[in-house]
Amino acid sequence: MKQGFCAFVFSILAAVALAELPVETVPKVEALPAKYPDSWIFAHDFNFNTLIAGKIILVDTAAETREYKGAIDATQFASFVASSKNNSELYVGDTFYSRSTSGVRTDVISIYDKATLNKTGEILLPKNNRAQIVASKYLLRLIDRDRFLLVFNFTPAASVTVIDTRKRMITAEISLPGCSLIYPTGKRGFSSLCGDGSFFTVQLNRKGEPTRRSSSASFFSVDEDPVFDKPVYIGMTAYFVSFKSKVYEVNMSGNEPEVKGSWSLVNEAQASQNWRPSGWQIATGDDDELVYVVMSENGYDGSHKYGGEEVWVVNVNDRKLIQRIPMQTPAFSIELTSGSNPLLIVTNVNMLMDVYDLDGKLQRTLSLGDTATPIALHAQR
Amino acid sequence: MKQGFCAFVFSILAAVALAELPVETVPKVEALPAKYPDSWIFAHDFNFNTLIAGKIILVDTAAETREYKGAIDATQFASFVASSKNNSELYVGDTFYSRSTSGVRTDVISIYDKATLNKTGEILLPKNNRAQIVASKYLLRLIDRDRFLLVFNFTPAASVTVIDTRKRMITAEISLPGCSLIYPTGKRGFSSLCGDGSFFTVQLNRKGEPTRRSSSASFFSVDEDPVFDKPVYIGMTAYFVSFKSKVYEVNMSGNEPEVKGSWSLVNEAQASQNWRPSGWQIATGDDDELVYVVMSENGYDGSHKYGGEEVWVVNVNDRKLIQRIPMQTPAFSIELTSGSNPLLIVTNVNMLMDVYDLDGKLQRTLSLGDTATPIALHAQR
Amino acid sequence: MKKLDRLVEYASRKLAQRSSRRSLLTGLGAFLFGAAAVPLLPVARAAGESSGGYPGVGAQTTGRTDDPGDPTSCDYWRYCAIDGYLCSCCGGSASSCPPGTEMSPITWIGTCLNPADNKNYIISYNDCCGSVSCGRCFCNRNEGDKPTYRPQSNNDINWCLGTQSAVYTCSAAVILGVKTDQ
Amino acid sequence: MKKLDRLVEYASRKLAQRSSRRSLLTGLGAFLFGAAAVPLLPVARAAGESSGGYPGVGAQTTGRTDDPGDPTSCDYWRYCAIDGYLCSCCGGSASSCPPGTEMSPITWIGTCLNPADNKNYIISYNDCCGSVSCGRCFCNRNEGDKPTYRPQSNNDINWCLGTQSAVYTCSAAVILGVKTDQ
Repeated sequence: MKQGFCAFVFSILAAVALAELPVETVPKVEALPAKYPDSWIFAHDFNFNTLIAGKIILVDTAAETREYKGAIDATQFASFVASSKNNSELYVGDTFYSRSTSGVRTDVISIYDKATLNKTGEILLPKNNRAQIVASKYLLRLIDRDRFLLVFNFTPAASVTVIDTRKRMITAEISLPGCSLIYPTGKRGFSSLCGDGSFFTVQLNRKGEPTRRSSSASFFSVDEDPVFDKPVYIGMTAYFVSFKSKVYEVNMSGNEPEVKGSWSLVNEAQASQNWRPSGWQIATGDDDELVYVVMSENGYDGSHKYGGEEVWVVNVNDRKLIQRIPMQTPAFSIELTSGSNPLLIVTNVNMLMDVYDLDGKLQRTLSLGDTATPIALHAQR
Repeated sequence: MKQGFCAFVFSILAAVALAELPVETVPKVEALPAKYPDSWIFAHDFNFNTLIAGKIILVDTAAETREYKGAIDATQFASFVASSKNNSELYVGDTFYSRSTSGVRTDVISIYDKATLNKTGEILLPKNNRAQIVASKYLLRLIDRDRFLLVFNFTPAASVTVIDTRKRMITAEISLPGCSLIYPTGKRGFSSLCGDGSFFTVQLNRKGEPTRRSSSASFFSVDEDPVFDKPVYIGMTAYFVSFKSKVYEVNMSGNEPEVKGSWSLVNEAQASQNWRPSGWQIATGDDDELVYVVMSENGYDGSHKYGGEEVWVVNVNDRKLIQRIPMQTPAFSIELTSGSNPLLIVTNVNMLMDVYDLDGKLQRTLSLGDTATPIALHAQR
Repeated sequence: MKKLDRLVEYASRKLAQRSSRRSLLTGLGAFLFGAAAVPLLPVARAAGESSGGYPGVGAQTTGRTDDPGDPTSCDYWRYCAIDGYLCSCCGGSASSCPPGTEMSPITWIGTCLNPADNKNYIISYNDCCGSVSCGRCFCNRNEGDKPTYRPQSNNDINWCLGTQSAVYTCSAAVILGVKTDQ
Repeated sequence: MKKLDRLVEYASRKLAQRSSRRSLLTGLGAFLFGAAAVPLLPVARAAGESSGGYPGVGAQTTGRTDDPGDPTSCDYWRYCAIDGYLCSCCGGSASSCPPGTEMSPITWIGTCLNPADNKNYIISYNDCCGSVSCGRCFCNRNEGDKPTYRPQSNNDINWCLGTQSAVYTCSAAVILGVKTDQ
């Protein structure tokens, strides 16, 4: 027995000594789950230093390891929207040139699959008139449960192209009377903001064709105190924040936007210190009742894009400021992850991604690339 | 008279008070001289962070102001060569995709005009087999007074495409037996370095067709002490420097390369301190007799690309080290400007461009872009 | 692996720089998109900058006392509503494009005060188009900037419109005239 | 223009960083192409890096004691001859490509010592291809690297060969086997 035991031990030791790491198989490419966890977000690296070659980076903001899940291309001044959690597609508004920066231009909507990040198709935009504006959610939107994709065009004539995502076909192009961007409105429609502070609204039929056009009255002064063109949606209520801290609550669930009123983010003392919103994606919201706004002290004409030292949290039910979250590095763009336990994701002014919990505690700081400029953030929907 | 004088003064003052800056005309685009000054060089910004979109930047290294003269595109892993001072064209080996990073590939030689930096033509490379290697002079060369342009191909099968620059036509594609890059040789030919340490040489006729192929004996040990594949040419003599500081002098003026001998850059003490060449474009030369090499102490296997703390200057006539120029920031790539009063141009390891005079005094430090990686430098010829 | 040691100090400084807690002092990093910085104030120049507004960029003058400042500096008066790479740093000038690019005929407009004559000038920000982003002297100022629904006053739009290529290279600031209504 | 003041401090630090005279301490900037740095040694980690080899990148382990080290760190043993962005930081792993890319079947080869078993492994550096440069965790090591005339031992070549697209995204390091002749 004893001898047998020793022989057994010896054979184990020999195996350990001789073991080597296994030969690995090629080729091997990672895959992703078809449905992403709530903590995953899309960060649009606009790649300001080389604008023709941006990307959309998929990040698990809750992870301590393997947080960078992959990326898809997003060419110059690209736009982006992801389908909702139940659907599988990602959409990028791209512009290509046959010779990189010259030659024949081709605008398309590129379609990618969430699970593989492979390109699964594209829809030509034959007029090559896709708006090229610094990344914003409201350049490209899905409506009617992702059935229709709306593309904002600017040449500088403004229009919206409607695409049936199931048929991968353009169903309409709708001219806008000097209005901008796409704010989903009603069952199957959108509004745009116009140069006089009014809304222009279009509703579509089930074929994606326009059936109803309307213009609202002006509801703010573009010259005195313009609203940022990047509102927060909570359900079908949009909150538009102005340069001087006013919030306009707009019901977008009907055939036309309905301005429900406005209030100020700042009290008299804060107003006198010129606390104002500042940054790029300056506001976000949870699924329920809280709006988050990047705020900066000592604001002035022209300070509205430099980022802010705090994020303010407002309850839209009683319009009260309930929390001020000091940023460890000033915030430039913000987003909340989706679901019941969201995180506050901040692209700070150094272009690093800070992840805060809702108590305002910084959980981690991520670099998405040595020269990445992830200025637009898209949570799961 | 007095009254008249006062009226005159008054009218001047009124004119000054009323003067405003003139309205400027649009559009306005700058032009360049057809022949550039000697102090201008081409810096190839490989744009490592976004490889598909590099550029060739034209820099006046002697200027205190307006030193950045312009730039032309140079797409992913591009190659570049400028015609000599008497000619007007710039050549870039480009690779394009119809969808930026995917779709149909098109390799071309893009041709630009020196005075306008406008693209004036392109030559298709129908096999799309252009070598994509980190920027080096020896990927794309002009021979026979710029009449023929030679393009190195690698798929990994290696070959050289010959282009008649006057007719803008491919005249031949010459297969290489496992050899690399293009070293002009003889009246109208080139050599490549092969995996066994030998040369393979081809001479062309006046139509750009190969007439003579030859292989040399191996002249160094690839395994023990390989030469860098970026030699220095002084006239038609090439100096190949090895990892361990040996210099091979090769006469390239005949039908075949002739190795004239070799010597060491380092003495015994320096060798024991492991002074070795290190960097990217590790060596350059003047028009006459001086070779400059980036040197680093404490070299080891694998240290040959990290840059060096000094530039050593060697007289090739007596093979003596005549100067050691300490770098303020370690050098990565070096080049001498052309003409009778050259400057030593250094891309340092922080990717800034340092300009030294030949006494070793740092004249200025230039940034060619916030994320530029100008790793290859091309002087006028 | 000795040379790799060099990295440690470099890494430490880089980390300190990008994740500094001195938030008020790094607030304009965004403005720079993580790029080389823009020393705008005399104190920065006094601190050793002899080469103009941006490190590694040669200073320029217009040669006119009534057009004061350095066109390679973000604080040059004409740039009050600019957003992009300064063509002055890219082979062009304050009012011209680099060789090989095309100036856009469609522009956004700002109103900037010339400190020399205390007049407000109408400035047309003409993008230069057709080669990759210059990448030198990034500058973003937003006096009078309005959101995209007032496009002629918005600098977030790629104004390479009406050009052969819509690829953005850099931005120039051209004097259209003096604002008369004030 | 008060917020512009924030720039001054930022500028000063940036300038100091890029034009430092402490040359020996910045020598590997080239290695990084001016990018975020690679703290390779324990002293750097001890100095506050909890997030792995590169600032802002989560650390990883292979989960095997016989495959030691952090695959997101440039000093991971397999990377002895790598040149590029580490796929481990880009959605792939030490031996796999990020989703949406394609692994090149044609590679360069290195021989790296595994410190756990003191054996030399043949490592195939497979480039992953088809989307833009990952831009995260740049790493260049050159043990046994030879010039381009010995291509299978050269890491300067874009090895996105035999793939649908030759556009380089990142590099993986795949074990082919143990080197037997020593």
